[in-house]
Amino acid sequence: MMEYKVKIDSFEGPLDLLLHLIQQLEIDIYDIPAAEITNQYLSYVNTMQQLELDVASEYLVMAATLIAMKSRSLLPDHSSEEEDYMDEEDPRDELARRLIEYKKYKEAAGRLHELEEERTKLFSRPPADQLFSSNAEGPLNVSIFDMLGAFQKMTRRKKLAVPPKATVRREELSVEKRMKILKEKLWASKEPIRFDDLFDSNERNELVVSFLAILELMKQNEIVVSQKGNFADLYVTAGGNET
Amino acid sequence: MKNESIIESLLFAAGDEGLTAGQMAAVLNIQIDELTKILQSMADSLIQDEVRGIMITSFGDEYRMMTKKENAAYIQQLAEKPSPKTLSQAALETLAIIAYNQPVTRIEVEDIRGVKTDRPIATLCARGLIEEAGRADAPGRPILYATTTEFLDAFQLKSITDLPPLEEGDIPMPQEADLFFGRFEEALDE
Amino acid sequence: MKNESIIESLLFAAGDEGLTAGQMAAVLNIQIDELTKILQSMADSLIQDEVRGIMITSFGDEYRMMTKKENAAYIQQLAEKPSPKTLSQAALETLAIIAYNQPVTRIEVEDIRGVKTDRPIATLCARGLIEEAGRADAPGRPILYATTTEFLDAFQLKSITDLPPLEEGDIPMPQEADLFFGRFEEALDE
Repeated sequence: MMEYKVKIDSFEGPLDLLLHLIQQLEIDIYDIPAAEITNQYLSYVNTMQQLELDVASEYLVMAATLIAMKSRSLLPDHSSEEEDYMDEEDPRDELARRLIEYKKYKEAAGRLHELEEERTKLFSRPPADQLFSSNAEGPLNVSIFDMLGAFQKMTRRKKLAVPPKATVRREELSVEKRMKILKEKLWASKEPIRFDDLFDSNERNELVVSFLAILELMKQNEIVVSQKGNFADLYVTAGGNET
Repeated sequence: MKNESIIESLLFAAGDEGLTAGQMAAVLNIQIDELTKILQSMADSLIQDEVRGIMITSFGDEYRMMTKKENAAYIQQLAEKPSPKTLSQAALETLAIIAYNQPVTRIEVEDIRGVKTDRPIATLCARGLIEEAGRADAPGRPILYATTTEFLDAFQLKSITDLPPLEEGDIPMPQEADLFFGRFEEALDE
Repeated sequence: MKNESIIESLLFAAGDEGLTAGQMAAVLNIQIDELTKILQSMADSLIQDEVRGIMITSFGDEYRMMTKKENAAYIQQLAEKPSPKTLSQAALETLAIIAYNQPVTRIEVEDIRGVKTDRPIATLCARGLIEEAGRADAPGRPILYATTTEFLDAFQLKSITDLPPLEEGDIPMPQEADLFFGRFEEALDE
């Protein structure tokens, strides 16, 4: 059942579904067997409804067109009047024309997708700030689309992981190691140490590790954190259960 | 060749904003012809030189410095965020119809796709790939859509004429014209 | 020497932020010693080669690609010849980030763009497209920026809610704080 759902959901509309059926049934698009294709099409649409998918009205319009085509094909054959070249157009021709037209763009979409994928492999860099002129004047002639285009251009750039600034130590510390370092630092100090000063790196990972280490030390009563009042600085002292 | 050094500096500084031949020629105070010749030879030698990791691409009348495709995987390794999502099939079909028929109304797109197309059009607008390009001379004066330069950039096209040709598909076509001429010739043979 | 090509790609794509030897060595899967040797020889040959307009500088163990100093005047000329009627890519990017994230600080904009943004912000202010909108509740109390009614006029929007919705994941957001507090909460849950 699930497989059905996924499959049916993946059609881009009635024309896409019809193309799929034509391919599956190996039918000549210029000589569509009206009865067979209609039955197959209706069974798909039925399944969609049974699965309570939101069947777009276009599918139902196409169903009606197919049924009309099918009933026409079941009517007595007029082809005895072979000379009558002015016979009205076979509705199957119109359908074939639409299917071929749609198929053209469906395939073009596939080629665009390949180009899009290739493009994701190229990167540039942000324009240098010094290139930016600050003396632009006069009326502005830009649209929202220019802005969105620039924005997309930016999202295609790659932001590479920024190296840690200033401090050069890159070695990753575990929370345990960090706890040990903090403990040593606090025990060595006679004065309480300002909470902020316990973080000696601006790197996110290190900040988090240090913070977790402080929390853990508090939980183990190895340190005491105090504050004079709301929003005042936090101070940390070694304490609690020193052994 | 001092000019090549300056051009490299300019393209580097411009980054993904890119520069037109005219802008660079003005700074170097040389003819555009001469500039494009230098650019072409720089672009060629960058492609051929295995030691180099950047190349010069052009689209529209804009030139831009980019990393070489074969190094993409290495850059991805350091990237903080995954690549932006690629377009859905619905958006791609809509974009294809607009690109090959522009300017075109939403109704015309829906005629070809056989299904409502409001959402793909909204997505494409939000991505800056298509934009409104006036109004059709038809009842209700519907909005016309056309592709943008961002579209060219996103699909690595120099210009809209660079679009891969539309194929008639692999369905064997009984060629009306051939049939006609076939019969015509038969008639002549008699 | 394929490594040189990869290094050039990496340093180019990293922009003004630069990369450490360690980061590059990890990507290339070579020893740092070997990497610094390659970098040194690349840097030397860039300086000596008159045709090249870029160079590699190092600061601590951080390496960056920059334009050569002697070409600075040409880049300056480019900046002094603005196209009068449109905004540059840098300004448009900055404007888009502010429009979709307002109010927002300069640091947050720079975090998303990956490059310094003083000048674009100054120009957008001078053009009346953005304005100061209070101060952020953060260390240093940085200025917050928001778009103006002139911005709405210039882009023909009725209100800021008229901006085309971006797809999920398309809006790069400054996320440092979230990450930090995310892990903080995890820790508390334990």
